[in-house]
Amino acid sequence: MKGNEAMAEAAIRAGCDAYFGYPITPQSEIIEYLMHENPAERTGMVVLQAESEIAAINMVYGAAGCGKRAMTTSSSPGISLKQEGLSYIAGAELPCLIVNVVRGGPGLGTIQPSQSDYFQAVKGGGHGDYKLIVLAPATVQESVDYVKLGFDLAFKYRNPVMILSDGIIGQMMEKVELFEQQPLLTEEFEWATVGKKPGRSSVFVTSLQLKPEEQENVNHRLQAKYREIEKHEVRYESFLCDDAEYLLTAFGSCARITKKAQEIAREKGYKVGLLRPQTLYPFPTVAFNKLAGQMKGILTVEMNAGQMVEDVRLAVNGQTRVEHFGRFGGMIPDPEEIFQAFEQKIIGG
Amino acid sequence: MKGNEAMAEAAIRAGCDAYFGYPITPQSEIIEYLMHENPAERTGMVVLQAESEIAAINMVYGAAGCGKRAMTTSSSPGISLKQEGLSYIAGAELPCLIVNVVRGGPGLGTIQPSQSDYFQAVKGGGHGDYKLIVLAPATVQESVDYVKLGFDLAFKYRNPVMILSDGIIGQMMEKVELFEQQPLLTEEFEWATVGKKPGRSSVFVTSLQLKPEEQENVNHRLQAKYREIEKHEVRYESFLCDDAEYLLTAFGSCARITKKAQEIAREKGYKVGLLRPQTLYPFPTVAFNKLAGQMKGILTVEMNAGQMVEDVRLAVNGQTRVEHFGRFGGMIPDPEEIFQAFEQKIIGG
Amino acid sequence: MARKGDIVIDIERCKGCEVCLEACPNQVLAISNAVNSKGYHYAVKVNSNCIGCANCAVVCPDAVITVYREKK
Amino acid sequence: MARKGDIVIDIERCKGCEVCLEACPNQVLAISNAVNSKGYHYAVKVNSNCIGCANCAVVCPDAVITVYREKK
Amino acid sequence: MTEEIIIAGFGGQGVLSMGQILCYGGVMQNLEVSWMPSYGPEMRGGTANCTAIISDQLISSPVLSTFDTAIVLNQPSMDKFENTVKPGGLLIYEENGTTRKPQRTDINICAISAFEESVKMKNTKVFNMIIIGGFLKMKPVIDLENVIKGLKKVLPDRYHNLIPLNEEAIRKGMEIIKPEHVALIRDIHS
Amino acid sequence: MTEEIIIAGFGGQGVLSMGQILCYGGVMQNLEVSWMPSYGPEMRGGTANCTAIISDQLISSPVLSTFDTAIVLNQPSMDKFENTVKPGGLLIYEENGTTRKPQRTDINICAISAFEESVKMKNTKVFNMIIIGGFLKMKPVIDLENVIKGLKKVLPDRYHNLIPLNEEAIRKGMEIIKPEHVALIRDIHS
Amino acid sequence: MADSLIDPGNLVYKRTDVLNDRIMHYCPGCGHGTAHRMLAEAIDELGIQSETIGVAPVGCSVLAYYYLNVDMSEAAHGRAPAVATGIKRVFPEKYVFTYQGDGDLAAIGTAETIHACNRGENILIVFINNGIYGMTGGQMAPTTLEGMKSSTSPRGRDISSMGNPLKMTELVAQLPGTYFVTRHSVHTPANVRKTKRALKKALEYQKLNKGTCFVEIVANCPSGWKMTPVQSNKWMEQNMFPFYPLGDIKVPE
Amino acid sequence: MADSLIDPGNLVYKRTDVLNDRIMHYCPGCGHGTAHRMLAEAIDELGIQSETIGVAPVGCSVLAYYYLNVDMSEAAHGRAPAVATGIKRVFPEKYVFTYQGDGDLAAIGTAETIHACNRGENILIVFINNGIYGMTGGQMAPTTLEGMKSSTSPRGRDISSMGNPLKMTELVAQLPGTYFVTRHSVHTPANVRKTKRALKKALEYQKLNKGTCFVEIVANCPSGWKMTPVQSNKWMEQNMFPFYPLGDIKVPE
Ligand SMILES: Cc1ncc(C[n+]2csc(CCOP(=O)(O)OP(=O)(O)O)c2C)c(N)n1
Ligand SMILES: Cc1ncc(C[n+]2csc(CCOP(=O)(O)OP(=O)(O)O)c2C)c(N)n1
Ligand code: SF4
Ligand code: SF4
Ligand code: SF4
Ligand code: SF4
Ligand code: SF4
Ligand code: SF4
Ligand SMILES: [Mg+2]
Ligand SMILES: [Mg+2]
Repeated sequence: MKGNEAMAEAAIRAGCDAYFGYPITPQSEIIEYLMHENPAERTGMVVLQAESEIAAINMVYGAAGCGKRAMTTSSSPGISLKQEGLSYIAGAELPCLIVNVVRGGPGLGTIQPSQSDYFQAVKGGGHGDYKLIVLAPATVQESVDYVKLGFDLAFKYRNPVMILSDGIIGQMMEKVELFEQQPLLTEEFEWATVGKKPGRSSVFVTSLQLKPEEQENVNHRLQAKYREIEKHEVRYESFLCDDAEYLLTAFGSCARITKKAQEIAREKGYKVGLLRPQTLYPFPTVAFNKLAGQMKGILTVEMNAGQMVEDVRLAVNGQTRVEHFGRFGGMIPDPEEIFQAFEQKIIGG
Repeated sequence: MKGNEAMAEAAIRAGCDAYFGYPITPQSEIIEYLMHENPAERTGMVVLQAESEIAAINMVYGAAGCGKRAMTTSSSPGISLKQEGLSYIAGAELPCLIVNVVRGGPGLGTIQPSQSDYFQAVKGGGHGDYKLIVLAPATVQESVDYVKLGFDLAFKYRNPVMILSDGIIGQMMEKVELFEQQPLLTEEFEWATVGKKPGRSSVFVTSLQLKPEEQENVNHRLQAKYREIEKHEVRYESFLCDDAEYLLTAFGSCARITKKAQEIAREKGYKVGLLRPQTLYPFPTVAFNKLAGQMKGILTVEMNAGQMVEDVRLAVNGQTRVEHFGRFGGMIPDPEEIFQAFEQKIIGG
Repeated sequence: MARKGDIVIDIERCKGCEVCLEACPNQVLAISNAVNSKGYHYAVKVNSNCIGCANCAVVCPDAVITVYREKK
Repeated sequence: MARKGDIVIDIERCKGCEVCLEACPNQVLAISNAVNSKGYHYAVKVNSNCIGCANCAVVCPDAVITVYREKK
Repeated sequence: MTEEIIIAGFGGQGVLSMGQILCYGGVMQNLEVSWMPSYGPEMRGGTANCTAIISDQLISSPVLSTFDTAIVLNQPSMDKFENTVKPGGLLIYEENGTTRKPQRTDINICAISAFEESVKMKNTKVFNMIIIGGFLKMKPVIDLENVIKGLKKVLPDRYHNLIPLNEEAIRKGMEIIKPEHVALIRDIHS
Repeated sequence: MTEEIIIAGFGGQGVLSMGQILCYGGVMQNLEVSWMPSYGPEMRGGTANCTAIISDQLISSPVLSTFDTAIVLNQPSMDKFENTVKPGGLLIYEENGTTRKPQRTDINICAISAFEESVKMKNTKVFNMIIIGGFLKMKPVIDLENVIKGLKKVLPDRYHNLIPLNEEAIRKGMEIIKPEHVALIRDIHS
Repeated sequence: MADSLIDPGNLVYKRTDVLNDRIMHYCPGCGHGTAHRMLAEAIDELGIQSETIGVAPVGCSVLAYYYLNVDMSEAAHGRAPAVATGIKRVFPEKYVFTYQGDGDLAAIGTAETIHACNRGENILIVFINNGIYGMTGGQMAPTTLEGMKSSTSPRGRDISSMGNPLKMTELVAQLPGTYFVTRHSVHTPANVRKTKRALKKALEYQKLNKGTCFVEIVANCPSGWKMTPVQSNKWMEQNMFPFYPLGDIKVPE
Repeated sequence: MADSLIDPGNLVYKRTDVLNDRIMHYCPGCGHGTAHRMLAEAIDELGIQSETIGVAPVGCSVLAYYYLNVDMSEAAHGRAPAVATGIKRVFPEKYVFTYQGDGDLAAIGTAETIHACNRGENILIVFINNGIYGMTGGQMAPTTLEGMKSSTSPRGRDISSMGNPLKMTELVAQLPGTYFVTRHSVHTPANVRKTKRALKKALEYQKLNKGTCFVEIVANCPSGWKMTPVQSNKWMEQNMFPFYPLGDIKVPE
């Protein structure tokens, strides 16, 4: 199954109630698959093609505010349009799932794979202090699993979750095992607009506070939640780090390629480890910090001009040198050139 | 003059050709002042209230693509809506000026002053690898001066420039000296859509590249430009840093308040310096890095949950401890509590 | 003849907009010189000509007025 | 009688869409078996019935055809 | 000299322009000034207030949590700002608009019946000028002449005929302000 | 065993589905597979291509710059991919679609006249199956039986009656593929 | 004597329970309050309070959720129809309404308005047209009349540079997705009562699943127009109604 | 003999120089090519190449700047009318046009379209209505007909869940800001010629400063519709034209 289609199937199986989307390459297969599958009949899931990305994210806001599993997907320019909506959703503490199948930017850019929306995803592309939980799948299997995980985390923390995929993962096909169909939610959450029952006061979903004091309290609550998330939800994978003197790090599709570069480096006798963050927020800061001491140098490999490298540097806090190697604008590095960059920037540098 | 009005007057005097905006508190005085002044008669400047922030930024794209001085202003939620447009403008390398009079977020938040759009401004809230030049005025006078400086930098680098103001600077009144009226641009830039003259090939303004190779070249060109900007355009102000053992840092309105906290600290005998970045991108990385060695600790003070502190930490690279103190959601720290935070987090910490 | 009516004005809610004055067929209402705790000069009943038509209450933006009318 | 005409087909531009075939009043055009370097079976002139009406050129999406007609 | 003032009342009482007039007056007297409103029509109802700072030094923070002087024109403002006056500072309250007297003993307290007076002057629009007068009586930080110049800046040209009336109101305010409690008077030139 | 294949030609030549069929075949044979198209209708015209990887190990990168096998169906694809074949690798080219012969001497080169053959079979739709046959002849990485199973996955149900025809085409391809240049044959099980 | 009348038995009008008792933040005389009350009374009289979900985007009525005693969602500027779509699609049995200003519905939210109506979302859109951006301090709205002054048209709206006032209601009436489209006001007792009837009808129609109901209420904004409430209502009659005539525009056959 | 005709003196039709000689990336038989050519010829015949600035947003025609030999700006999806407004406002003397698909103009760009037309921006909007999102691979557009199949309406457009096809051209014709609104096609020689006349007229009107000119071209998308070009033109006549009838909708008095 194609990554995008697999994610669409995963959404149905995860018991998603409502999908709102708008076509954009390289993610249109998601809505196409859903429309084709007609999940209204399979599970009762709503699928609607919105008039724009902005409408789609606000439809998600509406459905999520009802305590339903709602999601939208898009690619870079479309995700930029959703920033106001994302900030509202984060501010109103609504659970939902957003998928960004990243393509090369800035602007219209290319439709080729890229990872240049890392900052937008983890630092908050919208206004205000908020955080999305950001999951970065490296395989079609993970894309599928993260749909379910994403909804679970979204509801656990009442927080929007983003899957940061890219053109490679979205377009490629590989073996995948799908989980069983999950039931739709039936719970009526006390924070959700479901109709004011007699005896309880009316619910409102809002991110507005007239008084700055109250807004500050909201922010404190959000920050406390983010600390919780940072404590409990960090996920990463490491390969051959125990004896490593050098560390490679990369996320998503790029990590697959970097893994091959690691193999090359090991073959050539360099003791190289690989750390792959699976959650970009919360970032595996502690893991990097602990490993940094044993490393003579760290190379982050990204399909961008250098974004995750900042979080790695923040984690490492000067313990060792952290360099970046990137291809961008839709170009994909190959293992050999990653290895060369490693030799040049880390061994030679 | 109110900060917002002063900026509007500065725009007229800077020879701005076209302003496109949409009302939002706390920046509506800018368009109100312009409409009231009717600069069409004074200088020929166009002022148009657009149907939305998205329309406004795209009108700016159109006018900037003609080689004209174009600008728009908004506040946080409106700036989020402009992210796609900003990414396009950066990708097409058009010069223009954007003002964000920041209010408290996320979501609708409050209309009170905040600095929580720092990340959005400096890390790129839109998709793709791009940078805005970000100027952070701390006084009404600087707001005025940065309008002119902003246009100059925008045209020097063919890059969008953002003035990151906030509700305090926008709403307050203080003494200000206005520069003389500048002439409108008359130059026909070779990159601008002005009508295809016989004998030259047609111009197109675009951020699209079909081939990833070409898009990567565009990105390399952009990155090279950013390196130039980082080399030449860093601006900051420092106070009593020579003998300092501790450093306070803050930007914009918050720096004014922090300066008062510095005075308190100095009165109490602490050797405290203050570094105020005036450009947030390019960030005064070198200045921080140099100073860090002599410091026992650094406190960044921001009206947010901790954003600039990351850039300070990246600059300091582990040389000393960097802590953050923030009020947010529209709350404004007072000098006394900043001083207390300093004592607690830096001296006591 | 019209039935007799009466109204109760929740003066703390009243903002003194005078819209009810316009709507009353019998000039029952006027604006007081005194202000409520919000600083508004509120509406008061100045005579007993009320017929309980509820016009005042119906147009009042702030839902200030309750209306009574004698039963037939 | 109609004047005589002729056309020139820039076969490298042609995408073989057949729209011109439909537009020609005199069935002058057909699609070749051969392909151009883009892989398209291109349009060819198969007779000399052309009257230079330019219909084919006017509907051709790819501006492939140039039309000539004998002067009166 | 630095004078940090908060002025608070209902919207429509001329709260914001009082601060502006004082600041423009300060500019005329070649002082540094800063004026910062509690802004935004997005927040309807409730109280409006502004912070005005007049100083012979550069002003660092336009936003403050304590003040040399608080001028409160209604009860909610008294409730909110009485405690923000620095010890030895000044609280001026408008009698008609407030329902209880201030409680503090460590500050100077003055009452002013500006509304009544404005009714007497047959022009309730001069209400706020009367209060300015009262304030200047207590804290002559700006010369009357400069306040009038400042007023000219704030007032649209078409109202300049009202300047004499306003000047009269200021003088009236100077007359009618009533010190009610005197604490240690802090030197306003500190 | 890892076989990394690029298949390239005009859109409409069935380039993408060839890769898919091979990969589904690989899955049927319990191998790891990865298929990655040059995607996007946003880019009209030009060539389409896909990368198919079949391996008995986990596949790290779905995107490659060099290949064990290149299958090129038109001249632009030959121009683009001839040089991406690893030394000792295999290049298969379709004769009707290309105008010049490959130049390299360090790789194995085969020609196949799939278009001609498909015309003979009176069904140009089997064009790409013929080529799959040719490829499998040279590199029997997947059993025919599993390829047919893969085909069933890719083909909509309503076309399953065409399976025998497709199988025939594969066999035909195995017959007609013509090795033109033999270099050192790299072990496909490396 | 009169006092004796004040007795529950004689009650003819009191505020509905679907409004809670918070004092609204609206300026004196503002039509929003009356419009809120009519909507609340319509919900009350239909007995659908527990099945109703409202959406109010930014604008002076952003706090509608603070007064209307039904579950509500605040929405981003202009996006209420999309938010309402999201709600209605997951809760097709509930009564869903939006309550939007003219800046919201007819400027930034044009696309969402047109498309919700064009899809025939089974929702009620209440459109408060006061010809101005009230909340942000009286800027020109898409509906501001020719020559009308606002803080961004200080010399009056000039059509040639600022464009025409937009009759959004007439536009959506053209769309096959709308079922009931009507224009009212709340400035006199008679108009208030008509407005309530229209709102009730519109909510009732929602059960039929026949498409979008759209109720425009032409309203005053005394603060934005810089008039007293009573003046503003006069001005509205004389200037707004000729351009935005009251009455039904599209009614079910 | 026939060869002797091929002589500059006998030339009756050749590609205009306002198209450069790049081979367009459009699919075989796609109406975009013909529409480009007509626009180019109109510009050519009016002699305004050096005073014309075009805007093409994303959609299959995103590369229009690559073929049309005039200065052009690529625009974000849906925003061409805003970009064109920015251009026209700083260059009121130039001829400014947008060239937009139906997804672009009638879905994401609805607000920009309506408001540019409502302001009466003195620009030409060329609207290519092929009832589908061509570029992204054939998804449903706002203009997709009832029952019409697309990749996101695989069982045909279902009005009750997906909404109605939108007649944007009729809507903008209602707005006082539009001056000339007309609908054409480019699938037969006669229609092509009419389209050119309309485009020429629309560009000429721009000098009058009377408002927006809006030219819809109903076009085929053989790839998106999954038909041969010739089939698609037939289908268009039989299915698109009844719903989107050709002809003038609003003409200057
Ligand atoms: C994205 C965004 N842009 C602008 C604003 C500022 N804003 C808040 S309400 C409003 C318009 C209010 O006008 P209207 O919708 O007519 O409602 P009214 O206040 O008149 O009832 C605006 C522009 C905002 N909150 N968000
Ligand atoms: C913000 C954004 N959303 C979506 C897209 C993807 N996209 C590109 S073109 C297009 C629509 C194309 O349809 P249309 O406007 O009808 O033009 P056509 O290709 O049919 O000529 C879409 C959705 C994009 N580039 N940007
Ligand atoms: S209408 Fe209501 S708020 Fe206005 S004056 Fe009358 S009672 Fe008071
Ligand atoms: S109920 Fe009727 S008569 Fe009585 S006060 Fe109200 S409007 Fe006047
Ligand atoms: S219309 Fe043009 S492209 Fe199509 S077949 Fe004819 S010549 Fe070729
Ligand atoms: S010019 Fe007319 S007659 Fe000649 S080939 Fe073209 S369409 Fe046919
Ligand atoms: S600003 Fe206008 S719309 Fe808003 S509450 Fe005041 S009067 Fe009403
Ligand atoms: S996809 Fe459709 S609109 Fe796009 S070029 Fe192909 S035929 Fe034309
Ligand atoms: Mg309004
Ligand atoms: Mg289309």
